[in-house]
Amino acid sequence: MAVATAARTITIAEALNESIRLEMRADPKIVIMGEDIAGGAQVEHLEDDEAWGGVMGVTKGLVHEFGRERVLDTPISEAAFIGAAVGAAATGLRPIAELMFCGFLGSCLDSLLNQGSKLRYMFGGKATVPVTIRTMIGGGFRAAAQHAQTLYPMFANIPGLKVVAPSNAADAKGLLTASIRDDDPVIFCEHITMYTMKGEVPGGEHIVPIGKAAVARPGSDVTLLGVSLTAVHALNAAETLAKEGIDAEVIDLRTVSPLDEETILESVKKTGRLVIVDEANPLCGLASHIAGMVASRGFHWLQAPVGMVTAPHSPVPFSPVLEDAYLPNPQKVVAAVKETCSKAS
Amino acid sequence: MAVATAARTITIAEALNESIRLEMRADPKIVIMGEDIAGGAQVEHLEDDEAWGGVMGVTKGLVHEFGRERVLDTPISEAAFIGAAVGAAATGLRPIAELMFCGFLGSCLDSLLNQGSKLRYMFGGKATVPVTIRTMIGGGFRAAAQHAQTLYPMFANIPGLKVVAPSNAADAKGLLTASIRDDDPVIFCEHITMYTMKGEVPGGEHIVPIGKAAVARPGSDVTLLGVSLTAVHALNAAETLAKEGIDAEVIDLRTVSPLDEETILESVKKTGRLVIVDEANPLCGLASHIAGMVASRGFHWLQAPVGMVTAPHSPVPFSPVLEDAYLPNPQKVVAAVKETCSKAS
Amino acid sequence: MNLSQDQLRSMYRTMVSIRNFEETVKQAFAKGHIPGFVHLYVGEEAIATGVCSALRASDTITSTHRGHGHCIAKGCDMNSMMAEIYGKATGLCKGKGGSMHIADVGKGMLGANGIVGGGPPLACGAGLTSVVTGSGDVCACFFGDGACEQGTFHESANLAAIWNLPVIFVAENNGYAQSTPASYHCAIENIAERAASYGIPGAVVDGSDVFAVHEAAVEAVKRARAGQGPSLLECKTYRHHGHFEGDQQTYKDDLYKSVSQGKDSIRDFRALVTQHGWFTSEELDAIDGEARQAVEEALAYAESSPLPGVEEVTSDVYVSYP
Amino acid sequence: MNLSQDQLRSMYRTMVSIRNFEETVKQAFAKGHIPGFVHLYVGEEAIATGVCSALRASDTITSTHRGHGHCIAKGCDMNSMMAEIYGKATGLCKGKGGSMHIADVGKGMLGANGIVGGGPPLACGAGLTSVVTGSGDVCACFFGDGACEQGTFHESANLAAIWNLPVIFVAENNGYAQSTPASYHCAIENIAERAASYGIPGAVVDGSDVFAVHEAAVEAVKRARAGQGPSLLECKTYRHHGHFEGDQQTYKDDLYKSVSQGKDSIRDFRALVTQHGWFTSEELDAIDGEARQAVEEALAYAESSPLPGVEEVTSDVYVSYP
Ligand SMILES: Cc1ncc(C[n+]2csc(CCOP(=O)(O)OP(=O)(O)O)c2C)c(N)n1
Ligand SMILES: Cc1ncc(C[n+]2csc(CCOP(=O)(O)OP(=O)(O)O)c2C)c(N)n1
Ligand SMILES: [Mg+2]
Ligand SMILES: [Mg+2]
Repeated sequence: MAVATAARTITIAEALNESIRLEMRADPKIVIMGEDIAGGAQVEHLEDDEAWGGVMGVTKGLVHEFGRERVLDTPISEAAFIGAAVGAAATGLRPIAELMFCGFLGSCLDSLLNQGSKLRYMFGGKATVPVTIRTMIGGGFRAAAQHAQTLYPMFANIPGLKVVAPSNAADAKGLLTASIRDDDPVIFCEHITMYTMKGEVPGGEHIVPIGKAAVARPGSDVTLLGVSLTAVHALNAAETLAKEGIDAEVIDLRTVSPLDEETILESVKKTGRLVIVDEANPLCGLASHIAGMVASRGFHWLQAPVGMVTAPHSPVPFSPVLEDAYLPNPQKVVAAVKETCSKAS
Repeated sequence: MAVATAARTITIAEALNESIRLEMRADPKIVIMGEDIAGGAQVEHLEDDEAWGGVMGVTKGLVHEFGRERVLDTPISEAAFIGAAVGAAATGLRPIAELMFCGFLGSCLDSLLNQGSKLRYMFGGKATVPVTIRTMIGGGFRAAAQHAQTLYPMFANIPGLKVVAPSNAADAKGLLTASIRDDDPVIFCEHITMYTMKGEVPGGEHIVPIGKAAVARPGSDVTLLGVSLTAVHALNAAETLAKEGIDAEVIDLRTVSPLDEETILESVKKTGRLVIVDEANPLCGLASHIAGMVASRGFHWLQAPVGMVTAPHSPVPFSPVLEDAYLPNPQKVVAAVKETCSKAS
Repeated sequence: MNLSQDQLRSMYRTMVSIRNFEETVKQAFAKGHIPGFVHLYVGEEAIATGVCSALRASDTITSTHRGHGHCIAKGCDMNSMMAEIYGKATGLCKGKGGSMHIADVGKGMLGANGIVGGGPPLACGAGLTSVVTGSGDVCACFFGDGACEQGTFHESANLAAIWNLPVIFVAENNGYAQSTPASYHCAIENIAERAASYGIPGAVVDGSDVFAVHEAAVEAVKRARAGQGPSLLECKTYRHHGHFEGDQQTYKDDLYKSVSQGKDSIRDFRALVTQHGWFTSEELDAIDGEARQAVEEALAYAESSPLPGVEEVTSDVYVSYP
Repeated sequence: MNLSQDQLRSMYRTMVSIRNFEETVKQAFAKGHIPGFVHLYVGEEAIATGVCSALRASDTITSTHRGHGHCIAKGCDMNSMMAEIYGKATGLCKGKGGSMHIADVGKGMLGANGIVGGGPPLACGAGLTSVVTGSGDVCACFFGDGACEQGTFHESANLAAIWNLPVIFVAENNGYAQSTPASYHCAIENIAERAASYGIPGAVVDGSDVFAVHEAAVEAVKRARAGQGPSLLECKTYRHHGHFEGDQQTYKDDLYKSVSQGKDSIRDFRALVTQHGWFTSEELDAIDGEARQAVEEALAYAESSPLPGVEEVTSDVYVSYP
């Protein structure tokens, strides 16, 4: 399959596919594995391109180009295959494993908590574990408590892992390429509702560095910070706020770990106010972490209490009316910003 | 075995044992299970009291009083037996399961992340899961990266769980009793270096409520907050600081989730300064969560940046010289408090 | 066969209720009335029916993402089930769980489970409760062929064996885990052979033969209740529809499709009981009609039920919260 | 037996090196010179030795908390090993890992592992690397009887089977998981029988007979290298000391203790090779002496080595960190 060399508008799913395809062409050490990622491709009668390519179709067609040796369907054995990806990385491959939903972390945490993230350190720097774990986060699909989680706080709490979560198609391609090439284990979080979102994506090689937040919209009155879908919410909220005379600077975090503290502090220094939008649960979550970091490193620039729009301390409910109330959205962000901006320093 | 009715000085291990013993006497629905918690007690030749009673001896002698039906050694199958404890709780028992080291969460996360914590919510309130998971946290034993973790941030991030971590023998007994009687799943964290610490413990029934922090030392200049062993460090640091003219109020958090925000805010309101001491890793950890909460809810009372003494963003090293450098200690706390108190508002 | 007329009638009613319920869910889903994921049990009705008809009311079951059939067979109310699948306040879980978490603990239905392999440890727990309280209840643990590759199955089977728990592990082998054939994901042909790893009885039965399933289940229940420990029952079956609704099923090969079409537990039941003269076609048709009507009522109930109030988002997380 | 004089000498040297190393660690631990936990391999020397002598240098192994013997058998440097156990800068892992995480990836030793059941998935990964790169290397995965009750063993055995990976699962059944006897924690007597669940060969061998272990390992390695997939090898063995140093071992029953005392792979090896006239006692004594001296040197090296600098606390977490 030819890959465009010029920028064009494609979906996030296509951008991810393109990143993997280009990297696999360049590096024979890359293998991909996961449940149904070839997708029945081992069945004789089936044309490979008709196969699933993962539940969201991200890996569609890859088995056709790279064969069953490098595109591996797995049994429902997350502990074994995520662990195998770690073991393969430590012995010379550069595997990309798909953990279908991040909630399935429950079935394979050890491979990430005690093996993948720690081997290098425990072995005194003598192991390298260049594995990428792609996984789905987020609500909005009415998938309920186990299939709508946003678990990057747990991943981020584990030293040795890097944690990435793009908010648009170009970053999806660029950050996935950076993740695959990274020599450390990277957890790459894809939001369940965003696969069909389109955006302009550079053709050919495209890299967005891990660990660098983007100022997605410059502004002067307040800093609005989001990641993955909440960065989109923040941008939408900023549009509304602009009409009401509030000029918000929007930071798209892009990487959760390592955290780009400097870009955040720089912005807070300028605006004096901070509202963080995060879909994860709040207790020991990402929003409060950033708020705490700023309360420690940027305290004197803060002119008002840090605002936070997060999920409540509850599992994700099924019923659409409940899930909608549960999730952050631009309206909630607008309200939080207005409150923050109304507070005297 | 007779249990004292009056207060006496005993170790934390003894206090925990006493709590379990008294509760098991009162409630036949309580069973305890875990690896070696009877400890070879199934071997014919062995007098029960010679058996291990868990690796730290906390459950020693219980099999003698309550028999093998209620004190269950398990295979090394954390996923199955922690899950079984959840399932037993949902069907009418009140199990206490021992997850030997909290790092073994890697082997059983699903039972806690997707089952125990969420059943009640997913079932619309129609399940009750009164399970207590006792587990070991912390460094100082030279047990290295996998056996010296402090994972309560991960537990706390999961709605539906309660997370408790006592700092002294009396609280150990009182909080464990409260945990066993609680109708929600409770993760009870015991610090590996503290089992032999002694303290005065009330005889007979003793309950310390979950969700209530203690002001362990009143003071006026700065609020010093710790939990489990770091509460002890905070108290020690406060002694040193007192000699140097700094009057620190020490809060012993006791419960990580639900977080007693009011007691913290009350203290910060009074002192205007906050230093948090936490052995967990910093990113999406407990210290930054509390700092963020205060930056949001107590911002106007803060006169200086929030200080934090935590583990670095690294796994726990083995070599004693490294582990000592890794861990929080009273000296680090004293230094952090001095810095915080030197900063102008 | 030791089945009374009443038992036979009840089993038939269960099977056609499940079939009707699922086909109705399928249509409602296609119309966009049902949110989220639904996984249908059509083709596998005889398993839930055969097993649950061997249980008593106080016995428990654990289920899977494909849980509607288990619910109905264990006696859950179809109105509240359909309302749950619709996300309504009147649902079994107040609309908070949906299809993947539908549950009725009071009826011994310990929940559909969105986690493949989530059930077996819970089933051990239910078994332990039975042993400790001396209730004599058993727990039937349903799970798919794909779930047999989860560590929890292995750990739980061993735990149940050494603790001698009254658990019946029921592997519903429908040949696929999503798009992945069992012939690929499982190293051996018969899951039941894995019973040998745990020193427990293992049996393979035709999962479209409700009598065969029932008989094997009765045997396993008898053992479990008598304190003789767990069993593993593999039911070979066929999933008539996609993995979830919306699945194009391109991965199904011709053999599977044709065998699958030929397998119909309801048709076979009808043929057998009418041949033996236990029931007339008319009697069975009447049950069909009743079941159809009950499902239609359930649909109407679900559609007309109110949505949950948004205050429900944060309720039911804890029993007590300070 | 197809073993050359050199191979025999090397196997004997490995066994006595392990024995000496462990007894020296035991003494140093008792003196308080070694921090943390240590788990000794005494009594089980023939397993690591028999298996690793069937491997080539580029083959890999995964290990357990009881990993010193595997290290030595895979050719790790004893000086750096002892220094690691002492927490010194010159240790194999710069003192960051200690006994439970001792590793030498360059030697194909993928790490002791403090997580029971942590090794099998990693071994599948090493096997996958072999298949994808076409290196032909195999991975031997050591684990205890207790680890057989972990889900990771089951999942990995199935995965290795369906992917046809060159992995040799070596169950070291020493009869206990900490204080818990295998007769309690495992539902069946022979772990090797579980191979049938994965359609792979399973064999039970006497783990104190280095020749038996070696022969079975050679066979399994041959299969694996030929692309015929994984095997499961159960080695029945005895742990001569406590679970960890400090353990009073009150749980060991008399039968275990007496059989255990009677099992000595080194003594048996000596008897056999001298009977056959392959070696004289003097030759073997000389090897003993060399091994003893090498271990003494390792001890001196460890004791005199510098401690790591505190800046090491935060190094080696990542390859790159912005
Ligand atoms: C731990 C976990 N891994 C993966 C999934 C995604 N998933 C849902 S159903 C399914 C297939 C299950 O197959 P099987 O057990 O055979 O049940 P069936 O759908 O055939 O009834 C998969 C992979 C999941 N829900 N949970
Ligand atoms: C996941 C996990 N659970 C429990 C432990 C604690 N533990 C360490 S060694 C051990 C016993 C292991 O027994 P076995 O596998 O037979 O190995 P052996 O010690 O006999 O060599 C246990 C329970 C652990 N380290 N990891
Ligand atoms: Mg299936
Ligand atoms: Mg053992």
